[in-house]
Amino acid sequence: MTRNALGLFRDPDSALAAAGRLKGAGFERPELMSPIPIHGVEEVLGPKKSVIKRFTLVGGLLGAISGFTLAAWTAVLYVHPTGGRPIITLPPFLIITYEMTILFGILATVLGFLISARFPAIRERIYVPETAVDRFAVVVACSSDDLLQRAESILHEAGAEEVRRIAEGDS
Amino acid sequence: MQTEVRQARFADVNDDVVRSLVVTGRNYYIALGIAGFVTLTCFFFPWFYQLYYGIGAAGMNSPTVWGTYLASFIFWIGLSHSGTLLSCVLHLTNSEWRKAMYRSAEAMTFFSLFVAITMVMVHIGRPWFIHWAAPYPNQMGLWPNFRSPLMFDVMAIMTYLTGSGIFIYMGAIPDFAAVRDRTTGWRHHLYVLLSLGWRGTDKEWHRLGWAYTFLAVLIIPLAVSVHSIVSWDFALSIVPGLHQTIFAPYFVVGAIYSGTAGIVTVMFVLRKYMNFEHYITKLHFDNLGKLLLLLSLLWTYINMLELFTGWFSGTSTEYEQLKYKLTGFYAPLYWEMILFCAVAPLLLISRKFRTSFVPMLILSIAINIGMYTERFLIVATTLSRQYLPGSWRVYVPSLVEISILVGSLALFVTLFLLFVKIFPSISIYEIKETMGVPKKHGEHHDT
Amino acid sequence: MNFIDRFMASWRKYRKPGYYEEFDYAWTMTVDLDRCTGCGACVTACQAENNIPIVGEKELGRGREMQWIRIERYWEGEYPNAKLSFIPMLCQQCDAAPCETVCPVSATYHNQDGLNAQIYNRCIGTRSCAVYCPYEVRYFNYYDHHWDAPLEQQLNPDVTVREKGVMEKCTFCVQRIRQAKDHAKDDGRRRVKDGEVQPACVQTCPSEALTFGDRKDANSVVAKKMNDPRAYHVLEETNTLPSVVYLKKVRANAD
Amino acid sequence: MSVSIVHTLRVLRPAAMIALVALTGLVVGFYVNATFFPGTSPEQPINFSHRIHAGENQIPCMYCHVQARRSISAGVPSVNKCMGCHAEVATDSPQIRLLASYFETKEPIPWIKVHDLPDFVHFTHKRHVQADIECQTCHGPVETMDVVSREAPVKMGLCLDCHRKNEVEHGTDCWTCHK
Repeated sequence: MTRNALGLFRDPDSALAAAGRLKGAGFERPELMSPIPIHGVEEVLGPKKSVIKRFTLVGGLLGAISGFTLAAWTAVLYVHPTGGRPIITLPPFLIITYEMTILFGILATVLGFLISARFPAIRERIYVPETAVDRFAVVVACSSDDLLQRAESILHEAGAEEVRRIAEGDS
Repeated sequence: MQTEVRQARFADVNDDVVRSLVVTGRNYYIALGIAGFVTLTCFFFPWFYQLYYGIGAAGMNSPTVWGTYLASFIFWIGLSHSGTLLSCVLHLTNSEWRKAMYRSAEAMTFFSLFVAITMVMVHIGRPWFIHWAAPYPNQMGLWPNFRSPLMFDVMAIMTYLTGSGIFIYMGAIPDFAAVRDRTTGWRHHLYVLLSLGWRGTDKEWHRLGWAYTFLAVLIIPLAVSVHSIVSWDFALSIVPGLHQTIFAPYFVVGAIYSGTAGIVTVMFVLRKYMNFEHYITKLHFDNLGKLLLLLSLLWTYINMLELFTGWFSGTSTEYEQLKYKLTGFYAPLYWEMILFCAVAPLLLISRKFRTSFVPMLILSIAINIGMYTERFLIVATTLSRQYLPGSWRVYVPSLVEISILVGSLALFVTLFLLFVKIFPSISIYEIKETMGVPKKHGEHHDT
Repeated sequence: MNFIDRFMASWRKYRKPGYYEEFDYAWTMTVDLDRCTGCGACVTACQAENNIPIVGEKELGRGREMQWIRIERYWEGEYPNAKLSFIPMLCQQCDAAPCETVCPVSATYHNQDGLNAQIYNRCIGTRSCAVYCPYEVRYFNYYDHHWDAPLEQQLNPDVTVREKGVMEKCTFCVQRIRQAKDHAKDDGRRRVKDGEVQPACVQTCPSEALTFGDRKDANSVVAKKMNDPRAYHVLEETNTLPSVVYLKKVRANAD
Repeated sequence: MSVSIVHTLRVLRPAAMIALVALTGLVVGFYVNATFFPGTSPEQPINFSHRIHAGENQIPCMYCHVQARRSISAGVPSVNKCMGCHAEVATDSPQIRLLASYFETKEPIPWIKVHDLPDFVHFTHKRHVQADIECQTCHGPVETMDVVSREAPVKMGLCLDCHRKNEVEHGTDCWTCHK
């Protein structure tokens, strides 16, 4: 069973430094938890990519297509000539297209966010309530007791205020 | 040590916000009771009366078939314009002062939109068939008419409601998580669901940041489009005084203007009654005041342009329209609007005025009264004077209409009062960001 | 390839203005203002034919009268030298009608006879068509109207009674046009003949100021009247292409 | 410590179950009500059976509903027409005696209209009969019914589908059917 070493820090810089050292020591990518977004994580732990932008783009394109199709197709399905305008009237239909582009873009962004950040959390995940207030935590998964001890010592060295062991799914 | 002080303050933010949600004073219940009662008696009862008897309960007549309901609709849509739009713009430009106020501003957007949609329901003759304006397959094989500016409205407002609802929710996820840890009982379960299991890991922050920024980018053009589309409800007609190219920017500016004034009002109330004096400060009022001044000047400029283009057109209908607006039956209202929205805001030039709370409150309310008048005049002055002089007729709102107007304000207040007890009305994590990040031990001793 | 061709064909088809140049009939009314005496018989006839509610004194005072055709009176000059002129105003059945585009639920649209149709039971009562109409000839049902006994006996079964919250307007007595077409079909004829159908107002007008017919038929009465040099459209500058043609009043001692 | 929404979902399960049951009940109830209690087969003054007349005895529809081919409404036959046969046929049956009593007192039978269209619809039987549309298209299999009920959904969709399929001239123009 995988166990986790956890270090609590009072400031983000020390936490980040500790995470960097752990990574340097060959541990799996440590996880940071914080009450506010920490800047400079990517410099220490490597760049992060998110798929959200692709979701937004695809959603927007899909919205544009479906928006215009909705307007034009439904106008053709039951033809109601109005005001001497063509059945497929471009300027108003482009407005519908515009709105639907944004609507689908927004919905796709949300979907992308939920998928890429793996929400909602169905499986129990490690959490440290102090990090929602004013502590910065570094969590690293260790497969053996040896590694666990090494990780703890690294965390202590980095100036952790408190070091704990947590098992996955422990509540 | 300074770090100690700062860390203590971090916890204070959580305490303050959780307290604002959990601890409920007697005054809150009294306020909620009054607002709910007024909503019931002044909004719902007259509305049911009107549903039973028909739109005839309102004061509308043959040329002026649109009245205060539509004016209220534009007003509420306008009020919705500052919250999310301003929040998005300030988010993208990394403005520090946004962070204390944006949550309640966005809530204002959301609830204004809600009230605006109820105003549409009140406005139309057969609201029980309103679903016909929604595109869905049905046995009649009939679809809404997408050539209609009213359909643009339906699509735009639904998109805006979805967008601003998602935006305010997404920004609040970390706060729900913070509140979740401190609450028990039904509240705990509510916040567990709302926070989706947020843990505040670096990955989650990264994803949230991106998604939030994308939403902001999408919502800014959306918000601009919403009010320009509302203006096209009018500008696409051929009624003199409504058929104006200036209407889209006019409406957008007016919307942001009245919305910003609305934010000032809400800020004042939150600061005073939710004990957020530390977070909502003179700085916010100063900045909002500057914004208001800018918008008031823009608004005045567009109003002058509207008069000018009407005069420059040289057609008899436009002349008549202008003359009626400036000197006719509704002229006192017109000049009241000029006083409240163009002249009075000039006081904002003074920094002392901008940083005094009560005068700002009074001015913000005056601006919104003026802006309501503007919307009323757009409908009333133009429709009562159209092409054929044979059917000119003045329109005066009836008691039912006035009551529903008052009731819609109460409905908004009720919704807002419920909101402040469910949503953290200031953003916990962003307030913390503005407080400064804690530094390493040993660095930055007091200077 | 076939799909693309079909798509392009329908695209071209639907990018053309609907029915704009190819009406089956182009029903037209001419109003000779020289002949109009302002007697109001047309208003009454319309009231009887189309089940138009009687709103009563109080509602009339509040500006909620219902008259699908109304006589507008215009005075020129001061009392001793005052001149009075009348202009009957009814739905102009515009070919480029502003009211049609604005309806969100397609309750009003243009049909193949060049008529501006209003489907009452589709109407949700946004009243935007009345705002967009420059002629102010759309009337809104502010209440559920009722007919005191025995007036309900004279309701026309071919015309529906409108509910509260619904917009209504002149239809050129579509029930009569429908009947005329029905008869033409029964007789095995393809088209309705000129003079075979008349709206109630035209039928009633004692001075024959109003005429009705198909302007596509060059020999019809209306087509001839439209060539009169006095012919004009009301509010022509709004470019609504009305189907009601007015013939200007000519004054003997025009100054 | 760990976090997940599962626990809360578990807590909310009873509430969700109640909501689900209520929703299912509503849907099922609506369906059952619409299917088994349509309210469109009223009890008529005389238990006239279309099954016996149109079904077993093969009397053509137009024999009784004479107006259908030349009028807007199909019309109900006069009591006289009923008596044309029933002066001889099944005179002993209590229902026929009831019919005869209407005939003797010279009163019309207060039939209740089953296939009633809203006031805003213009429909002529004439056009449709002349176009050889089967009565059953809109009225359902009347010849199998003891008590007539509205089986075909006589709604706008039905009219439109048929008008589209048969390419009726201006069949989708609103003013063809609405007045």
